[in-house]
Amino acid sequence: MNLLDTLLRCVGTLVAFLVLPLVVGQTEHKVMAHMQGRLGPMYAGGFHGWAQLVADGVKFVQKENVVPAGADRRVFQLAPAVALLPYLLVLLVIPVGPDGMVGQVVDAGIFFVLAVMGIGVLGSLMAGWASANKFSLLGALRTAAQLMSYELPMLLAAASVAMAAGTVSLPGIVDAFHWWWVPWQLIGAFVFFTAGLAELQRPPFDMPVADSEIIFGAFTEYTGLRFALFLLSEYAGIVVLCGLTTVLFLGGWHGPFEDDLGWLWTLVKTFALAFVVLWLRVTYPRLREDQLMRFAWTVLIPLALAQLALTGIIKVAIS
Amino acid sequence: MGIPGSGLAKGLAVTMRTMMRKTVTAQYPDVQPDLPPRTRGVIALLEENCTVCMLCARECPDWCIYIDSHKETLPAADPNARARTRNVLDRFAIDFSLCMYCGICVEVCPFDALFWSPEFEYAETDIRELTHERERLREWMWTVPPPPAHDPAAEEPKEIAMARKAADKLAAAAAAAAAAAAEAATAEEGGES
Amino acid sequence: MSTLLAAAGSLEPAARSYLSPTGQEIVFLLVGVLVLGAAVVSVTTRQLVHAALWLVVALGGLAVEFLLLTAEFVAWVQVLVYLGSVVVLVLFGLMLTRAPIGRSPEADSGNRPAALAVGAASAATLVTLVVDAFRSSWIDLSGAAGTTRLTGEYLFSHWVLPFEALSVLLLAALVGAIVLSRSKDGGTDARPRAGKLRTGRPSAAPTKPKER
Amino acid sequence: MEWQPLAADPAAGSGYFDAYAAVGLLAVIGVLFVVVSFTANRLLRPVVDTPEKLLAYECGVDPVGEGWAHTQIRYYVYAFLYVIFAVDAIYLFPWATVFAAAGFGAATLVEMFVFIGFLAVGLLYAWKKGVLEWT
Repeated sequence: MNLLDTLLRCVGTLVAFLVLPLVVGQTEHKVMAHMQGRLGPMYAGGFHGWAQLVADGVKFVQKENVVPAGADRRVFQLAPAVALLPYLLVLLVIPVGPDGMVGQVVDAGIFFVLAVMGIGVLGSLMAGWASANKFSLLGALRTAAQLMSYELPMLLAAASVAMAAGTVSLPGIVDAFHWWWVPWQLIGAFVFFTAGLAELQRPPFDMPVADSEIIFGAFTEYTGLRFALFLLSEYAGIVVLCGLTTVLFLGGWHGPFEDDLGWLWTLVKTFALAFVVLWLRVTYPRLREDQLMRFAWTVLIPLALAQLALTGIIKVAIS
Repeated sequence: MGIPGSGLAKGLAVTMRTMMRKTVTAQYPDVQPDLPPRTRGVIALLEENCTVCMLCARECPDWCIYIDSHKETLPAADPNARARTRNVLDRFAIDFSLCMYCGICVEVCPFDALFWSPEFEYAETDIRELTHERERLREWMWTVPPPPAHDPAAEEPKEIAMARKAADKLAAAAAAAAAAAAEAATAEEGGES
Repeated sequence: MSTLLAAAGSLEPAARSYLSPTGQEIVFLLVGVLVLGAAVVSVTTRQLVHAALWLVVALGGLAVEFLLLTAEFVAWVQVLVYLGSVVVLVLFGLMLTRAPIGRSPEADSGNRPAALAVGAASAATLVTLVVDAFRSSWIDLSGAAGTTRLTGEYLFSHWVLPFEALSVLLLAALVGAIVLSRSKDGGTDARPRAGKLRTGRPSAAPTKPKER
Repeated sequence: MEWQPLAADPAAGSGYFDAYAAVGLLAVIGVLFVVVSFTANRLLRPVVDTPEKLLAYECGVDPVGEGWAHTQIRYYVYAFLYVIFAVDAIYLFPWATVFAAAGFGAATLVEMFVFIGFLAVGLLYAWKKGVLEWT
């Protein structure tokens, strides 16, 4: 693999990282609007407001950047990058299609993904602390507690798939996939997806940014481009979560005509899941903070442990 | 609520169904809204009807109607009579930054000088410019729609009902008189025969 | 066993020169300097939270060092456990117990010399140990020796007992943490029975004050 | 013990260092992206600092007290629990890749069940102690 090829793949990942979240965001605008009987943005770009988020990006770049007087300047300014970059790195290793249609194969696969995604917590904590705002700090603590609580079921559910496939490499897992894995790993898929949703702080798990209680959590003091980067990291997170769920639980590129259209299957499944993320957001109200924590520890983790036991027993029985 | 999670599924179904339905959004600047009659857009003034009785200004809860007037003496038509005085309107202005669109002024006006106009696009860039003088209020008169037709099932207006009652009474009396006359005529004929 | 040792890299002294370092070695040294610098700043800075954040840099640099030594699994364990949870735990603790922005002179304890002595002593011990143990041996980095699978094979063929003992240790830590965290307010707060979900309770009932 | 060096693994396709060089390269590209966007931002944005703008935002009224509020310690317990369980969970991954391989099988499965069993007891203990619930 020469340098040019690697460079191209990296740039491709960056482009995907910038485009796919915008697509998800625009879909959210429209889906949410229609689910509420509205039309959503209709003007930017001409056709049904397709360029709304591009226009938003242009606007954000021109916005003033306010750092509160009491804030810790450097940490405050660094936080959005810390929150954003892990998702970029993770996107590199998610396989899209068979035969090397992936940014880069990393042997540690899921383990790499989960470890790197865990760094994002630091961004929120830094943002919340450096803002010198009690609401921000409260939001940061909630974010951190939530991310840590839900990271665990994600790890356990991912481990269940790794057990089934006997590898932690993401293309290796998709290669080993059979259709009956879907029912076999159903509980794990539910746990993984739900925990991922909570980790992204999407409704109904958006207590850390509950606007009616703590304004916008850790991001209260952010303006302009830095705020936009936090939002971008949220939508990139949706893409990564849905891509990972597709790869781990839904068989990635497997489907009819997988030789030619494998990448399309991955994209279709990813966007179907992204639609579910948006759908859940529109449908359900926010969970209370204690319900949120209890749900992770008393529902998802026992379920994930049960899935681990099930996977282990069946795997040993069939081998 | 038998199966656990059925409530959650129901919620999902509701949002999905709404998404499939037609939206209710009106694309306002492109498509003008279809306003119902009696829309409270802005208050128009029919200056000719105003007698400067000041009822509207006094009843306004926000005190947003400003009226200036002076008295004018009309020369008496008849040399024996006293000269008549009449109020002449100098200024009639409504401050729409204060107005809360309660419509009390329209209700209390005894001479039908104030009307609701459906015109709602009268935004200004400065709040002080929202005090509109009588010329502007008069212009809005042209946008006042004709009063909507009465509901066919509604109760009859009092005046018509009274007139009808009187007419019915007259008609009944006339019919009774006619009947009496006819009876008398037949009795006469009978007496003759 | 010998296969595994071979996989872990040859420890034989090899004919390598210090004068023609490979790219990996250069990166290793640079990252090492970065880690050292971050660690020094971390212990000398007078801002509490900054110290924790510099610790993040130091630990992250260590993860990169592991990666450069082909210890892939350990590197990501480092990221997941140290960056993702231990440092977050430290930050958490600092933020819960009032971590002011700016310098915090009152958090300075007077035993700098003692700390310096202990740090220097442990550093000297470690350096002596490592230098003495490996001398001029070179690790062969051509094959990836620290993959998840190899770690698993090694762990479950040779180190099962320590692994099981670890679970007991973790359990003890867990129980200890819970006991410590509940010893202060234990018993005073009337909690409902665990595991039961209370429903339909009117919010007017005198419960604890809402947090924010 | 059957194991394949990574370079020969068809799923991996490339060498170990190449893979992480790509990750490193992407990290550099990501940092560049952030730097470039902030440079553009610096060139385009206005700077009009007023004292009101630099105040902490608290629902539009003047901030009360300082930027720190007393928070419940409960969050901390979750963080602590996570550290312990994360250490547990990472052992699942090396185990997951080998337990079904030849020479491991049921015995390794039982070993892991014992390991997880201990942790599950811990979780149950925390649950019974009411640490996981607030109300």
